Amino acid sequence: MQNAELLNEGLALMALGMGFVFIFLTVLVISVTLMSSTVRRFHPAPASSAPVRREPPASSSQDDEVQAVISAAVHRYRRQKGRES
Amino acid sequence: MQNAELLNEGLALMALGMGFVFIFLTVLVISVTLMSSTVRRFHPAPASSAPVRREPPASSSQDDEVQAVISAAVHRYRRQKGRES
Amino acid sequence: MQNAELLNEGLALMALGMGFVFIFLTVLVISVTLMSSTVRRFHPAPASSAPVRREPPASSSQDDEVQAVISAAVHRYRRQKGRES
Amino acid sequence: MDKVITLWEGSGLYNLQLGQAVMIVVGLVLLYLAIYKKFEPLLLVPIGFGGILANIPEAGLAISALDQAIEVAKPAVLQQIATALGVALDPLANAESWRVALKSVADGNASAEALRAAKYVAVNVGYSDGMLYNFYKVAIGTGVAPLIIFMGVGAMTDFGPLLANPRTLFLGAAAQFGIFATLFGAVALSSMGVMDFSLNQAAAIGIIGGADGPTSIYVSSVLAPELLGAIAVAAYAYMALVPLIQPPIMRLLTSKKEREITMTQLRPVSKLEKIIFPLMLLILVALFLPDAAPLLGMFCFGNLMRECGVVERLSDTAQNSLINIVTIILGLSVGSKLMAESFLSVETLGILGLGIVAFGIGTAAGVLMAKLMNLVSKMPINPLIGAAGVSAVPMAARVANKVGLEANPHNFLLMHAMGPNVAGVIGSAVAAGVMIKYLG
Amino acid sequence: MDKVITLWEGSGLYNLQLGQAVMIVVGLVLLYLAIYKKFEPLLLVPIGFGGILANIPEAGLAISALDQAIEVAKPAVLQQIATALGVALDPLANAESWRVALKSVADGNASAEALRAAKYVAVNVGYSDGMLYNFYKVAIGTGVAPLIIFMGVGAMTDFGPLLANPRTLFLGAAAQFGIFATLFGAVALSSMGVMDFSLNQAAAIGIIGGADGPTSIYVSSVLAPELLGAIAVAAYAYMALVPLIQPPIMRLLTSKKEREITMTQLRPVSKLEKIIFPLMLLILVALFLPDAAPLLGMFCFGNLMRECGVVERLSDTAQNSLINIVTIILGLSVGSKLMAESFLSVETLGILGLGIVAFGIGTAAGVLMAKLMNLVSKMPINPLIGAAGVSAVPMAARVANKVGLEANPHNFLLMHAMGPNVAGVIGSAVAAGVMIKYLG
Amino acid sequence: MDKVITLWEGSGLYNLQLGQAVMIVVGLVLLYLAIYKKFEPLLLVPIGFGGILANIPEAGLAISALDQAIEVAKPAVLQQIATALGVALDPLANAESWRVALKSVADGNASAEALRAAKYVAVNVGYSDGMLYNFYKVAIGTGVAPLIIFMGVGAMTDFGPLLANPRTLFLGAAAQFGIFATLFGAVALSSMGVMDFSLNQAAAIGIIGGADGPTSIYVSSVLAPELLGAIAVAAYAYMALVPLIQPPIMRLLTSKKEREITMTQLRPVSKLEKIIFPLMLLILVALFLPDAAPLLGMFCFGNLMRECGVVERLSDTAQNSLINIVTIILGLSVGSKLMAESFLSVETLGILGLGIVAFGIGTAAGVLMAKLMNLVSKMPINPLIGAAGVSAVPMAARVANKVGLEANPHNFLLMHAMGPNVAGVIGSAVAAGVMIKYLG
Ligand code: NA
Ligand code: NA
Ligand code: NA
Repeated sequence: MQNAELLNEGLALMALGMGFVFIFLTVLVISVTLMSSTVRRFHPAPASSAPVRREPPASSSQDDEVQAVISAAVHRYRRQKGRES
Repeated sequence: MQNAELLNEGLALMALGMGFVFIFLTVLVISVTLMSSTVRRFHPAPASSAPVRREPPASSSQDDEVQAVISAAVHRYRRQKGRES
Repeated sequence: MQNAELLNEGLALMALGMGFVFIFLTVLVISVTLMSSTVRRFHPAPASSAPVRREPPASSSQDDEVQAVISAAVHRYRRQKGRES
Repeated sequence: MDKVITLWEGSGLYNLQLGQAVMIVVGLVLLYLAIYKKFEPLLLVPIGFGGILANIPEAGLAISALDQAIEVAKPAVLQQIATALGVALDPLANAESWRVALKSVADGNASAEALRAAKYVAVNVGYSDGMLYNFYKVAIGTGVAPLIIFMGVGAMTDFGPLLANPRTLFLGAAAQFGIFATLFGAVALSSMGVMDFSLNQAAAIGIIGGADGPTSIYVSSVLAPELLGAIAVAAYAYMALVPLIQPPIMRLLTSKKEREITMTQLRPVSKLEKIIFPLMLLILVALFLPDAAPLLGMFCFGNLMRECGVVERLSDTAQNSLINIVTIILGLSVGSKLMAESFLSVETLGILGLGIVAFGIGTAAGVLMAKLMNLVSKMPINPLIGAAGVSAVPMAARVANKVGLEANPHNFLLMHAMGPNVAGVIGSAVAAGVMIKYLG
Repeated sequence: MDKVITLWEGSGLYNLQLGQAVMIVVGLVLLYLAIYKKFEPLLLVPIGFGGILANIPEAGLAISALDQAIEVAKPAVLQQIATALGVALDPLANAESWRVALKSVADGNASAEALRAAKYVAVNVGYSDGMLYNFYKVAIGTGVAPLIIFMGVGAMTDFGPLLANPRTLFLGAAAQFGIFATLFGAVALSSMGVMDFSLNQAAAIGIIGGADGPTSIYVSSVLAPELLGAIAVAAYAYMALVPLIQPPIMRLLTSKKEREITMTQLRPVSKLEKIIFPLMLLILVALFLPDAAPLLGMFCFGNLMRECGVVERLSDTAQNSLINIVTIILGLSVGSKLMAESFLSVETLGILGLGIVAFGIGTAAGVLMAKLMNLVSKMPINPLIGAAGVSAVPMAARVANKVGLEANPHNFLLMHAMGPNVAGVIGSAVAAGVMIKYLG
Repeated sequence: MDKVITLWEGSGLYNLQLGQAVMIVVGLVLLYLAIYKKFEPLLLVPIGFGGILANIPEAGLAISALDQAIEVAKPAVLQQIATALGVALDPLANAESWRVALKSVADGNASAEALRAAKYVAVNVGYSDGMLYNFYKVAIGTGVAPLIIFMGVGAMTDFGPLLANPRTLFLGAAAQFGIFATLFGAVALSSMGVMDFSLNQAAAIGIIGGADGPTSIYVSSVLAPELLGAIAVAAYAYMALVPLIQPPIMRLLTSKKEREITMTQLRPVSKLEKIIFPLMLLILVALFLPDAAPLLGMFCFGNLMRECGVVERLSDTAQNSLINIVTIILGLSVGSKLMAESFLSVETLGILGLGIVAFGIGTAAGVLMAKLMNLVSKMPINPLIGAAGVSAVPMAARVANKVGLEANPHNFLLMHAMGPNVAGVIGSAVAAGVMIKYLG
């Protein structure tokens, strides 16, 4: 490939690629916004269900770490048991 | 394949298959019965050894071993948590 | 292969193999000794850092569920230990 | 500007065919059923997702490098492929008709040598086998994935209830009538010209009535890979529907009195019996039906690892990380067979229809067998547990228990139903062996 | 005595080439960085170790049976190979020049048939494909390993922060400018004659700026496998250096006032939104950029398994044993590309230089985009979180948080930065798809 | 009725050959030893079970599609295969003699091209590679399974005791005399005409004396795959018999006084030494014996993952799910080599006999070496720990400890014996490398 041509190709790919990334993510932003508003209209969010996964009961104190561990173990133990029955 | 022939083949396979399944499972019933009675004659079943698997000693722990286990669990739990954050 | 030749080959391989194993492990002994003394000179061993892995803090607690979990963990822990020793 | 056009002409929207759109919706429906209706989610989530992936236009995830090249390569490449395949392309026709011609040769009667050369052309110009195609080839094409899952199922199965009451094996045998009746049904539909199933295909469809996912997948990968997608979907979907399909049939065929029958408590089974059982089953298979050896061999192997008590490490792995890994790959592989062109046909409807008939007949046969056994034997059997003979472990056993509790709130049938339930697994695998023996 | 000589002449010390010695030191340096500097140890420990293995003289762990035979076989075998390849060896030249001639044909324009025959010769006289060569072929050659790792990453990713504030996707888009600017930089260096990169190679180098290990490996395995080793090492090393590379740029481009901006707390996101998101993303990919389907498809699949809540078994496996197994194999496979002859070149220096530029430009673009958004929008965005758009999950988000805390000790940006952070993963995969579309 | 006859003629009972029946019993005996005598159950359960599977008549689980077709296909198919192989079948002979003729050509001197064509015929008429055959090809044929197991063993090995007392490496070296003496023994038996072992086979048999499962399997897969089944069974069985084989030899060669020797407590070893050790070993291997690089490389890699402390995820996986998965597959693959025709021969008896001799000589050499070292060194060594040099980790170390306690109930040798124990692993791998260097 000629130097100039290579440079042109690179420039074109840069413009196109960057453009496409922006267009795609813009479409994604719009879709997500629409989706979220639809979902929230029909399924009003239950108080707080955000990132509360795997944060077992517990609270802040010296033995809360242990509490957390035990509840995780209970969970794991039950899952294991459930799996076999 | 001709229609009639296909039908015949299907019928034959049905008869043969169903027959074989019954014969095989009958043989299995007989074998199991013989095996069980032989085993029970020579190794009289120890009171209750049925589905009591994975119900470990438990009970009177409260000692070093449990201590060690809990600490290992705490450690494992922390590592796991660290991995996901 | 002629019998005598086979025998000779076997003998040669025995001598060579055994010799090489000894030479290699001797080199390894020397390297390890040098390495250890270098390490111990520059990083004097911190009191006891040998096989104390996986012994983190601990604490106490009770009730049935926890008991069950702990015993399951003991069981799992022992199995694991058995596997490694 | 050229580049923008290329981008647009290579986009999914530009190339989307109706069939693909429909199949993407089908995939979403499967995911809905799996996630919100809890239809065997462990399999249907990967299958549904794989189905969507397989139908992404232009991505070619579920096809080989050669098929990919034939579908989308430039005319110059098509000509190279034609040379490799020894096909003469009509110089006056357009590229689309060339693609059709090449595809029919590649799928049809090309020699191994020609196919290899054509594939070499495709790979050289930059095409590669799709990810799902590779998964399918390795996981299902060799048969290894269903077998390893069957090993894991064996490692999860407790034969205690069956050993305590071996007569329940007859119930597991009877329920296989669903398989063979459906086979005959499929053949009959073909002779009447309603559908067009070969004997092999009919057998693969019948096995849906075995209510056993890995067995269905294994058999159809051997006898009718072209129907595998529809068969696997039907098998798992109907297994999830067992609580809806079975109860009406069970109630219809039994009187309230029969449903109230209480069964004597099961005797404890010794560890030694549990260890001997898988070996005995293996020996019987070896002696009488070697064609069932892969399926039942792996099943017995898993069970032996579970019961022998000295390889808990391996048994745990077989029941957990190994079966999970294989399930993910297997599900995606099955999904790769949900491509529009092969799935969207009247045959799929036939399979779905025949599948539900198979479940119904199997249930009925199990119940009736139990009633028959009550006639000839003194030890009473609650006919409801006959329905558990279709396998669908442990769903069918739970259904028997539930329907039993409706009739008599103090009658717990669950453990009794586990006997025919696992017997059904053995029965289906034996039926699979017979079919592979004749048609494989 | 002959045997002792053979042993000596077959030893590593006798055959050690300078390049191999250098590469072994490079491998040790990578291990040092991984173990003592905590540079992405999960990948760099296997990569570094694999790099040492690949450079063990005479062991041939990273090359095929045929290459191995060409490198070390006796002249008689070389002649057989020459016959198989259809090469005429100069009878007057020595064995070394024969090896060079055969190697150039084998790597170059030999036909598939000839290569197969030559390989057959090599295998027949006892050579076999090296272990790392096999790992590479299976794990990276088919593309499966980076895809499965991406599935695991998807299963570990929480899109909650992104869904709560979807505008942060723009930050993830902007940061991809690092990729394309670097691509252009590589092309410019080549036109100036400083380096010699093709367009494909430039694209593969650019993707380092995506700060995403599996994406980098996947793209370079497709576009420029010969650079894979250097690219993977650069990608992981710079991801580890994010806490050093980013802060100066972030401080340079923002005023203290901007860095002090507090952001409103994120709303809770419902489970349903989290389930729909990966499916929606998949559909958009299917419609607009099928070439990103393997990467983003597996990513979405992992995330769906995580969020749907009905396949915890599979999600756990994807996040743990499966991803760990694949990481070990992938790392060793990447290490196999650290062979002296391909790694020790001025191009590698170019890649390392361009890679750090890519990170810098991506960081700057993210920050500037955030400032731009503050001009046109009312809801304030702390520009520091723009830097998280390069991905390098979760390191870049932590860096944004840390630099933010320096300016305002009560301003916790971590959750806000997670949005652009995961958006950057999507952005890089989209950029990868565009490049594969044009150059693949 | 025809169908019933087919079923009967295809049954195992009809086709059972005496050898297969014997091998099924052998498999059951191995399972008995594994389950009730706890003979290395992790390997012997899968090996024993695989051995049974491999000998199921007509199932062909352990053979290729082509062998399967040659064994059971109809005459018409045999003729097609003959054409593909370029064999002229005697039209007057019966099918059985055709099978013999075809088999000898297929196993012997057919060209790659002809074999491929013949395989294509077999696959086209519906035969497929057996499950165990596939497992063998992938797991052992490529060498990957023993190497991954060795990696896991490395990740489970603590080199602390060895580093605290490096002189124990000499004990591990001395114990390898068992390997080479046995090699010479096998060669001697062949020259005397008692057995018929080639030099390669003798070497593979000798390695049993290394008391190291994966090393034995790896070496025999390279040097003598036809003996792999017997060698693996002997290696694992004798490792389990170490508590019976070693004590008499240890008592015979030591005085009570020697057995009572107490050793000074081991110094603590720093983390840094433990990290450097696997790398140093790797470098030495690279410099002096590249042929041991696959085995010791993977071993060192596993150990480095264990000790470096930054990749616990990977180390855990290598020690658990990965090694378990590979163990299942490896065990079944080894079992596939227990087919009657190759296992039931006088050579197997020779291997079993030579194997136990190897263990005995290795034990003796280790003990004598320790006594020799006591002559030249001041720091006393209890000669019992020399016996641990055969590896068989950790069984041999426990045996040394137990015999030591008998002589002096306050003398705990376990940790001291772990040094020579792991040194024996290294020693065997070095011996394996030397053999592969000369004979591979
Ligand atoms: Na069934
Ligand atoms: Na990125
Ligand atoms: Na050893």
